[in-house]
Amino acid sequence: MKLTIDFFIAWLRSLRQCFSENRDYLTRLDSAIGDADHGINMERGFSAVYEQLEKQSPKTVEELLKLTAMTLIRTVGGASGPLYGTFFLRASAATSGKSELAVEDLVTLFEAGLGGIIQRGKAEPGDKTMVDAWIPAIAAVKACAAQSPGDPAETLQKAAEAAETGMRNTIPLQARKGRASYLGERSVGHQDPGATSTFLMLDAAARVAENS
Amino acid sequence: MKLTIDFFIAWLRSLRQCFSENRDYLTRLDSAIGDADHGINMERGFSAVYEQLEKQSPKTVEELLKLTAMTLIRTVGGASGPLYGTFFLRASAATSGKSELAVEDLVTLFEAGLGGIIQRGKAEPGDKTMVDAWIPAIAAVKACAAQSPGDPAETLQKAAEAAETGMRNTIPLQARKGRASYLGERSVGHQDPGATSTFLMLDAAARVAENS
Amino acid sequence: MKKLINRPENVVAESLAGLVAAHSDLLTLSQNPLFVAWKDAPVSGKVGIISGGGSGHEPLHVGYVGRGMLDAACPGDVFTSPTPDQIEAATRAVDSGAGVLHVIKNYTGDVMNFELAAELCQAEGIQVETVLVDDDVAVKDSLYTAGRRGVGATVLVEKICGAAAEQGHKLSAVAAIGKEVNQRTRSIGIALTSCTVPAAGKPTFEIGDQEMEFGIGIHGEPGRSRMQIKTARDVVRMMTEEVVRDLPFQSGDSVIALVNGMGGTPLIELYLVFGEMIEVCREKGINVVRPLVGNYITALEMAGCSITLLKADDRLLTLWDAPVHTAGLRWGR
Amino acid sequence: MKKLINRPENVVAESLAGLVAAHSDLLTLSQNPLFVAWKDAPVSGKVGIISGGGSGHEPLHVGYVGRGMLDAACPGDVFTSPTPDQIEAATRAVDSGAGVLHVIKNYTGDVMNFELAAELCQAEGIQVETVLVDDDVAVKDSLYTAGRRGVGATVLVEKICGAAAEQGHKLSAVAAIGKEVNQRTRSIGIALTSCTVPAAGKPTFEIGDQEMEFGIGIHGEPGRSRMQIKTARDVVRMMTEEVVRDLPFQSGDSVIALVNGMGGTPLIELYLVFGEMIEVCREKGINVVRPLVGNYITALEMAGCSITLLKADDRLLTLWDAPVHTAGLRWGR
Ligand SMILES: Nc1ncnc2c1ncn2[C@@H]1O[C@H](COP(=O)(O)OP(=O)(O)O)[C@@H](O)[C@H]1O
Ligand SMILES: Nc1ncnc2c1ncn2[C@@H]1O[C@H](COP(=O)(O)OP(=O)(O)O)[C@@H](O)[C@H]1O
Ligand SMILES: [Mg+2]
Ligand SMILES: [Mg+2]
Ligand SMILES: [Mg+2]
Ligand SMILES: [Mg+2]
Repeated sequence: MKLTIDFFIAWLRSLRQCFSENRDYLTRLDSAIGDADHGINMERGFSAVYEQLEKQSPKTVEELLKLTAMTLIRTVGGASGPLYGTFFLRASAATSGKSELAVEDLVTLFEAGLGGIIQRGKAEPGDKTMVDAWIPAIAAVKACAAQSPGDPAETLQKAAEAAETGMRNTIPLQARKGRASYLGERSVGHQDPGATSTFLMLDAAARVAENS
Repeated sequence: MKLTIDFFIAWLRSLRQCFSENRDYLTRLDSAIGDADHGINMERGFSAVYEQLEKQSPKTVEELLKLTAMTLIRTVGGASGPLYGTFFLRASAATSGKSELAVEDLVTLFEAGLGGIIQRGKAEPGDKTMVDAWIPAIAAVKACAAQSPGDPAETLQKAAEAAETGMRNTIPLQARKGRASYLGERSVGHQDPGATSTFLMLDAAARVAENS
Repeated sequence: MKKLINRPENVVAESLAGLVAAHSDLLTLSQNPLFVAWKDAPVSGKVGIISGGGSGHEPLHVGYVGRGMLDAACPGDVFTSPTPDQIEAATRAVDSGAGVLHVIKNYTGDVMNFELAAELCQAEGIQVETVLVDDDVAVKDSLYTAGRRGVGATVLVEKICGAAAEQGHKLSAVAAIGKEVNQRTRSIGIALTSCTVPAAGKPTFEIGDQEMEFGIGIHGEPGRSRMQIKTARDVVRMMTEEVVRDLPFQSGDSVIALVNGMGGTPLIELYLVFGEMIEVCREKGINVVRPLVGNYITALEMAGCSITLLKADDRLLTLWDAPVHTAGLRWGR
Repeated sequence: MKKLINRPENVVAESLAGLVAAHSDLLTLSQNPLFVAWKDAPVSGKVGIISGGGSGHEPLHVGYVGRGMLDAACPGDVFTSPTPDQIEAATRAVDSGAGVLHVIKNYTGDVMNFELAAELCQAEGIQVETVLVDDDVAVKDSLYTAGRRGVGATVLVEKICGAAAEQGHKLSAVAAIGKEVNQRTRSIGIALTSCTVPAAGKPTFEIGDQEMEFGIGIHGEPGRSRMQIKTARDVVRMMTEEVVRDLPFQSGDSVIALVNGMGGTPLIELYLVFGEMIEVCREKGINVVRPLVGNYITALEMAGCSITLLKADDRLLTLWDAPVHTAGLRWGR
């Protein structure tokens, strides 16, 4: 399979269903250490992205990711809106001029995106945020890129698995960023909702890649 | 035993405990078809009467019943305050000049009191109010008075029994006065709180009479 | 029972202490007998207006004491009408010689206690007139009931009579205006949850997760019927239609509309309810010219709302718009 | 979940429609992007003031739009901060050329969305300044948290900045006053029950019949600790002492005090809480010169309250007393 615009469109469209299925799960996680809206926010955002993709036909991966970014920024709100919005904005810039991405390009894309998240949110590894899912995921993509030519589907599968581990590893952490940080020690023992939505996004990507 | 001021004082004092023990019972009845305060109202009123009797020493039955009336009017509020207050006010006037009451005098006392309740509240028999306990009770007292010399203790026992029957007979009635009337048919199947407090008052009188 | 209180028997006294401390520029508290009075009362030549009733409906009545509304309010225990000595003392305290209007919600207890007090006042030579508020269309006014309950119209009667008194109308005129407001007003209420009387310690009624009570009053008493919970749109349509049908309100009527919260329903829902109600009114050609949305006559922490419509005319609107300065209602100078 | 709503996803839009219909003399609604603006904005030469945040805190912020307070408010979905396009459009709509102040409660989401909007506005040449409100003493302001939450102080900042703008102060001065108010204000909140986010459909947290949450925010998030429920006296003492200790407030200080209900606690309890709070203040020599008691910044139907104290001086009191006319706060001309 190839990482062309068709793959990215299929992936982004699949996220509508992904977040509608996982809406209550994410919201339940956010109830424990937040304000019970993360699933609702993600569902709203990716439904809007889906609708945009029905109406508009971006020509390049760059345009597609930018449209996704702007749509998320305009519809999600909360902390996750600007964070995922910035992720896709930076990712868009990183794919400029490319019509097909190699596995190394995925490293560039994800690193640019994560850079945006960190710049906006100032989170450090271990702060119990979505960053804790992205970091191991990107490390896994890098490892795959090292064995050229990396297989995109396999790479995304490894990224999802690493994100899942990162997600689970947020459980024992005490939150130091976002709403969960208000809870202090009471945030320990709960899985971070944003790290979970990051895993779900990568997992969806892996499944789309596998089936295409 | 004799119906002197000592009996009436003992009776009225006993009502504090009576209504404190039956507070939740009366309030539960009032929850079903009213506003959940009848037990609280009665307890407040007869605690206040008890306190007045600690402070003041009425010399006659008339003064005692008047003090009771004024105290109830000043402390009970709601529908039951003016109704029981008026009962004791009229009862007081009916005992004017008497230092010991015969069973016939009880008839006069109760009839005067009930007259006051009816004048104030305009309830008719069968309206599902305290009137439905008083009417059979007074009939029973009258029957005892007919067999002279009636025994006060036995008379009060009969009055209490009749009041209890009157009270139970309120259950199938649809209320036409007071708060319960707002419920229309939904008031059917519930025992009237005010008829219940009337029974409790008479029952307490019978028990005081029996033990003195 | 979860409440921010100390002991149930002290709730009313302690809450009043807080109210009067918070509004010390406006209110004084008489302790024995208990009533809340406007600092400036009696105003020479002005008719005094008092009201009273059980506590638990705040801001009603104590929150409506001040300029342009009540001169005094007599709070009873929670949901229990005040006693005649309170009413008599308050009446005496606010009488400037121009007489005193008693605004009474039609409940047996309130009526009888105010009646006893009025007898005492008249014996002292104070002129007393009475407006009996009975606007609740959920109750049939027939020989078989104690008549309709006084609910939302109470707020409107108190405001408008307060303005009339402030403008110098005499007692009979103020009473006549109050009666007119009552006659032109209809209300209905619904509840999603029960309230808990502090001294009772548990909810007055049990209600399922999918149920609502239709046609409730303001004392946690059960309503006219229980039904499945519906959308706000359907509930508000049912409510508005009952109210409109009863007067009846007609196409072309201008109304003052009160969408009132029962205490536990948040403002976000009350505004939504108002939005639905105005749609129904629009359909029927009824023009909402003065809206009031919020918690104005409550039943402790009950979730639910009521809708009140007053068929207004220019004179009533002018009185409605007149300045008012109380803890619970404030506009104008 | 028992709410007077239609569909969870329409609650905000439908409630806003009701609000704007009820206050059509005061407010206009922009649909796309969504914001509520004061009819008279922009006022020539006046600094514009806007705020925004998740819905569910009503009357905050939309209820504070009007004369002498906010020029516009941007409502997000329930408990979800608004998006940059809303904020940018509102900013543009109320800018008279004198610049616009953004009043932002310190939550990661609000901060980031306002930040993005401010970048857009500045790119368009609109002067924007920011006041970040972070008065909640329940949260430690340290490297290990997102800083303190913005709660009750928001109401005070919006009122006082609104008055300063109305008096003609320029943007930097209005912003400086807002920051000063924030620095002089401390708050803490408690909850007896959770609230239910409409789209989530169930209570955010479970809580026992004998438990309370101490140190909660306004989003139904769990608090700093859970404890046995106590008397109002004990709860209010704990709360007041946390607030007083933090600034610290000292004997001789004059304060503006807000006793705020979370939405589901009735006024009778809030006044009782105020009475208890003023006792604690009296003991400590703190003088409550301006009290405000009611539901001003809520968390849907949550039962509970918060206490906010602002160390006032004559300048701030004058600004506080200045006329305000909004749906949620109104006094003076
Ligand atoms: N400063 C931050 N940096 C990175 N991620 C963050 C930050 N703050 C919050 N998050 C992420 O956002 C998630 C919460 O998103 P969401 O619930 O949609 O927003 P909100 O907290 O505003 O309600 C958290 O679980 C966390 O992963
Ligand atoms: N008009 C009336 N005449 C006689 N009794 C009445 C009347 N109205 C109410 N009652 C009695 O009063 C009782 C209720 O008393 P209470 O609960 O103390 O007052 P409230 O109804 O004001 O809360 C009823 O159960 C009924 O027996
Ligand atoms: Mg959240
Ligand atoms: Mg009762
Ligand atoms: Mg009662
Ligand atoms: Mg949120």
